[in-house]
Amino acid sequence: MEKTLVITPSRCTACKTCELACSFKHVRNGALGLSRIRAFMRGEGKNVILTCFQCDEAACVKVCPVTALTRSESTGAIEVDEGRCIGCGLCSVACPFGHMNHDSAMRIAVKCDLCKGEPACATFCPTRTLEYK
Amino acid sequence: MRIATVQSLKVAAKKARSERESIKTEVLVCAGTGCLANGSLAVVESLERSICSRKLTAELKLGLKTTGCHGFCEKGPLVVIQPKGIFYKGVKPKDVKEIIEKTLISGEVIERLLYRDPNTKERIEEYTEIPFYSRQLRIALRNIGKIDPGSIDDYIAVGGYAGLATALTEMTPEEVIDSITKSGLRGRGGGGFPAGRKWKTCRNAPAETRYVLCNADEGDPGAFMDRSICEGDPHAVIEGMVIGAWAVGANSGSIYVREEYPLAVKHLQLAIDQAREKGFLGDDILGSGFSYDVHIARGGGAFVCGESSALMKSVAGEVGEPRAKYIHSVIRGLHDQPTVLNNVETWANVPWIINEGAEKFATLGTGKSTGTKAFSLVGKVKNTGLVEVPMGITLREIIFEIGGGIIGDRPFKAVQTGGPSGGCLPEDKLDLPVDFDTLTEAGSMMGSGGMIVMDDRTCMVDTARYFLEFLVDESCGKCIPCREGVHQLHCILEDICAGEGQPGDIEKIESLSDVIVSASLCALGKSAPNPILSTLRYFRNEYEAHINDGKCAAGVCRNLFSFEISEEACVGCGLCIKACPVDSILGEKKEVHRINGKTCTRCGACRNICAVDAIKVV
Amino acid sequence: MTNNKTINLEIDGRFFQADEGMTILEVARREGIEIPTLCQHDALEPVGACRLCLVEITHPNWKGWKGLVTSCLYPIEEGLQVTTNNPEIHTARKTLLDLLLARCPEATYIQKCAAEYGITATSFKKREEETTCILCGLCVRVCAAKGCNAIGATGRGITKGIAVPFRQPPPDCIGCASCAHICPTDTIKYTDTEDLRKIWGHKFKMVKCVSCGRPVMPEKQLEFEAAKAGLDAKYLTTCPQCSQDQTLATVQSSFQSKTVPGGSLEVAR
Amino acid sequence: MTKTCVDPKKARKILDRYPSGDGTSLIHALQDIQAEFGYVPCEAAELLCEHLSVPISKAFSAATFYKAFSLEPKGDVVIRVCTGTACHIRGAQTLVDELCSILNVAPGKTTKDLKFTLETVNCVGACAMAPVVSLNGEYHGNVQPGTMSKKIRGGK
Repeated sequence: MEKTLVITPSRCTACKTCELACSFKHVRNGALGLSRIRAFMRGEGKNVILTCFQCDEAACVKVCPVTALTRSESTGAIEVDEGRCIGCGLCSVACPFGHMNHDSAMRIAVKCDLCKGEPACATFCPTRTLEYK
Repeated sequence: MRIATVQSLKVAAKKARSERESIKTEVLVCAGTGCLANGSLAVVESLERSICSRKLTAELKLGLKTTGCHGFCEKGPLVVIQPKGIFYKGVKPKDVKEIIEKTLISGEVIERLLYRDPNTKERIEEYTEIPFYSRQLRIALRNIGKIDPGSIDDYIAVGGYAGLATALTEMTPEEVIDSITKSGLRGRGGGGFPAGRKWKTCRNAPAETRYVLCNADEGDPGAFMDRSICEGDPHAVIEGMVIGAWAVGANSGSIYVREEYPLAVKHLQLAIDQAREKGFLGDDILGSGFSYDVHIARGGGAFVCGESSALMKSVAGEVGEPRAKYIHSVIRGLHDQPTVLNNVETWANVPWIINEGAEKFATLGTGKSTGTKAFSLVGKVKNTGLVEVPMGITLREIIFEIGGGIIGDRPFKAVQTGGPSGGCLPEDKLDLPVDFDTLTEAGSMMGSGGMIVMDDRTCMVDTARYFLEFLVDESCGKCIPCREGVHQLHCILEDICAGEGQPGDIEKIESLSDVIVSASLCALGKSAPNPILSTLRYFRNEYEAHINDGKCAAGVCRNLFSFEISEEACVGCGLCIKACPVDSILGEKKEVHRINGKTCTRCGACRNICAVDAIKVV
Repeated sequence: MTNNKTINLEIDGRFFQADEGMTILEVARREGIEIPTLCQHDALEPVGACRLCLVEITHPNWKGWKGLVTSCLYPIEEGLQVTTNNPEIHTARKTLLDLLLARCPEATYIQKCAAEYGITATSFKKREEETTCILCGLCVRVCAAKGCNAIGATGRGITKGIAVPFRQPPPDCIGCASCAHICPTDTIKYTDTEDLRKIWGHKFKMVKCVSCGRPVMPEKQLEFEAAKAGLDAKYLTTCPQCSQDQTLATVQSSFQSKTVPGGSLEVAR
Repeated sequence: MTKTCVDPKKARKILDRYPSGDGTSLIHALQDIQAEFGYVPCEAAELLCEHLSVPISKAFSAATFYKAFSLEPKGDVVIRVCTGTACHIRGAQTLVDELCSILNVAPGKTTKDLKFTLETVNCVGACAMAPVVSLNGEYHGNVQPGTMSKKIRGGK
């Protein structure tokens, strides 16, 4: 069984280390990348972490006109092939959870790829809210 | 009507031959595009009327035939009377009566209609003795001018479709390919790729479907060999294609014809219909079980469609943009299937090779260029027209013996071969043997066979500019070096011809040309700088005179010269005054004329007409 | 490619293995070797129009023959030796950018590319009708990939351009603006207002987000995309921001200490 | 774009020669349309594309890529000056210049009164009679400067 990113919101302090770790991990052209994970501060025990669910039957994959979104065999994550993406933004509209991001400078879609099996958000989460197991 | 077996083909051929033999005197009128333009149709009509009204057909056993191009287009309309081979040129409808009375009935020759050798001034009766014809050896053009292109029986009578019968019944496809390989036949369309090798690769490529195509797009300006073959002997092309299809295992194909050649389209379509009716196209050809059919694809008017991948796209109904041929079209061609594409002249050679044997073909010509090659000899040469000569003959022989030298015996300057992708060769290259490799080495190329002769009144910078203008217009525009680069080369040359050349322009041309040659996508771009590079190689001084001295000695680039009438030479005949379209020449009869330099447009009409060469470039 | 035959080749003196059917550019990119391109896009058919990706190839069996080929199109073969940069290639790329700059002196992207080769002003004659279109053809190809084929090339040679058929608003255009998004020189313009998207002479009515009312995409595109993906159009009528807000609200209201494991939620439909 | 009326019956007749849905016939059918109407009217192209299941953009690309097609109606008399190499070195450019100034149009254009269209063509294959000018398909060889203009003026 492949590993999954397990989120335990009760431990979250909304410190946003995950967002920072994600941005650092996806540095592009010397600039911080867009974070593919969001932490929302809603008060003790009510903080929310949002990131891609890696849906089994993913709408983003379905609508992509150029098959730029495919599921990785090793992690099970849906990855954006940045070379193939034409930046049409259709996946963003199609995702029912609002998890797709769009890098407007690069004109490509951006989403969580579980860091190819070593998610930085989990590695750096100080409270073990995010665990990859 | 269908000829279902080889045996019945033999019977049909015998019948057609005996019908031909029953004709005692045959009048052949050329109805090629050149002669038609000179009014040969009126001559035919007049002949028809006169002969029928006098019932001469039966009395004299007379035959009247309109044929394809005899080649000697400049002298048209041409009439040949067989079996004597009497050759009349420039025949007008009003001459018909005399031809019938004197030649056909009384057997006399009409002196004034005979060809007069411009050098010896002698009149020549039989066409085989005219130097223009006597030096030629006709294989691809073997039947043109001898048969009626609209009659398949005529073609069968001269041995037509016998080669196909031999191939289908006595040879395996491999044997046909071997024969073509042994003959050394190379593609006549420009590239000179060995046909046998091409066919073999195609046959060996794994596929369900294969295609055999004919390129009759003949885009090179100044070339019309293929047009003449399609018009004058269309069945030879079709027969060659069926043999090729049998060899490679193709069941369908197309002939891609230029839309500027309406007569060729008409004759090819007629020939295809006849061949289908007789069963030389379609299913179970000559009872062999083999099927092949061909249809005409009319070109849309794009030079780039002479390039194989562009042609195939065009045949498939798309815009003719070439693709990179890292996988050759012999393996992935039309509809991504293995495809053999040869041009008209190549196909026309094929039945001859099967009939006469590969060895006979291979002994003609030079080592790596066997057989013959048809050229259209045009430009500033006395005898313009279509010639076919064995490979290896020198340029000098073609231009000065067959062509009779330069018009007005002016000095020869250059000969341009290979069309827009070729180059211009100067006088000291005239003794080079004409074959694929020698011409390429000299900086030109064989191309499809246009041979344009230039005299001292042709400006080489302008010639290069002309070819670039052509290529700017004809580039498909897909890749940057060809689209933008050739345009920039053209801009530089326009400036030079307009008198605005700058020092350093030549070097700029050279470095840009290098990049265009190495970086362009297809052969059009890769060879686009050839006209400029070859003229720079042999006529660099003309470029320098244009840029540094502001002079065009040939009298072509209008900002760089003016006309003057030489006082010593002018006889005051007034011809130039009449010829001048802008009334810029003044003078009384028998007095020296004068050109008004302010209103003169330097069109050169006066210089062309002056009989005493009094108009000088200064 | 059905058979994944492995090919050995050499790029810039290093040895690599790759699957048969890959192009030189694909292998080089995979190995992190930089080759410039203008008309190439991974999702679209390579055409080899810009020629910037020229590389030199040779082979031990080719008797010393070498030549320039476009790496985006050239399929790798066993024993191939590739050089991705040398003085000749550099000169060719530089000249190509110089030529493009003469065509598009105002295109900032081309200015930037040319500057990398030390060109700040073109050495050629500037085009009379200036343009920023470099004719890379990405717009036409992306339109074809979307399945619309609304725009195409027009003319040929130096007058070639990108145009709408018969100079009228193209009937097959769905207003998705993919052509504009992919254009490297921002030549294709479109404007969005609350209600309308204007592109290629068309005015497309926008579908508004069911929740916030912001424009999402043109109505015509929605119809097209829903049919193509086999989805009910209603799944494409919420803007990404509202989708996120809704998810946030749902998650918040539903949990106390519940975990949301990745890959286990199904899209509700 | 000039608004024109295209007889749909005439167009339909051309379409019927080609199997529906066969995109490879595009260029042939466009040639027939060009021959029938003297140009490629947008309406006819639309009907054609529907018949062949080809996007209209493809038809437009082809109609502008190939020289055989014209998007505007041509004049009663189409004057084609051959500018092939043989004609060029025997003075075709002078003829083009002359015709341009007489008709007051650029090559490729039609006079305002729709009487003449002036075109240049890259070789009609009648090089032996260079320079060649054709009037509605009828060839005239060995044309000298000044003589053509009289012919045109006579017709005007």
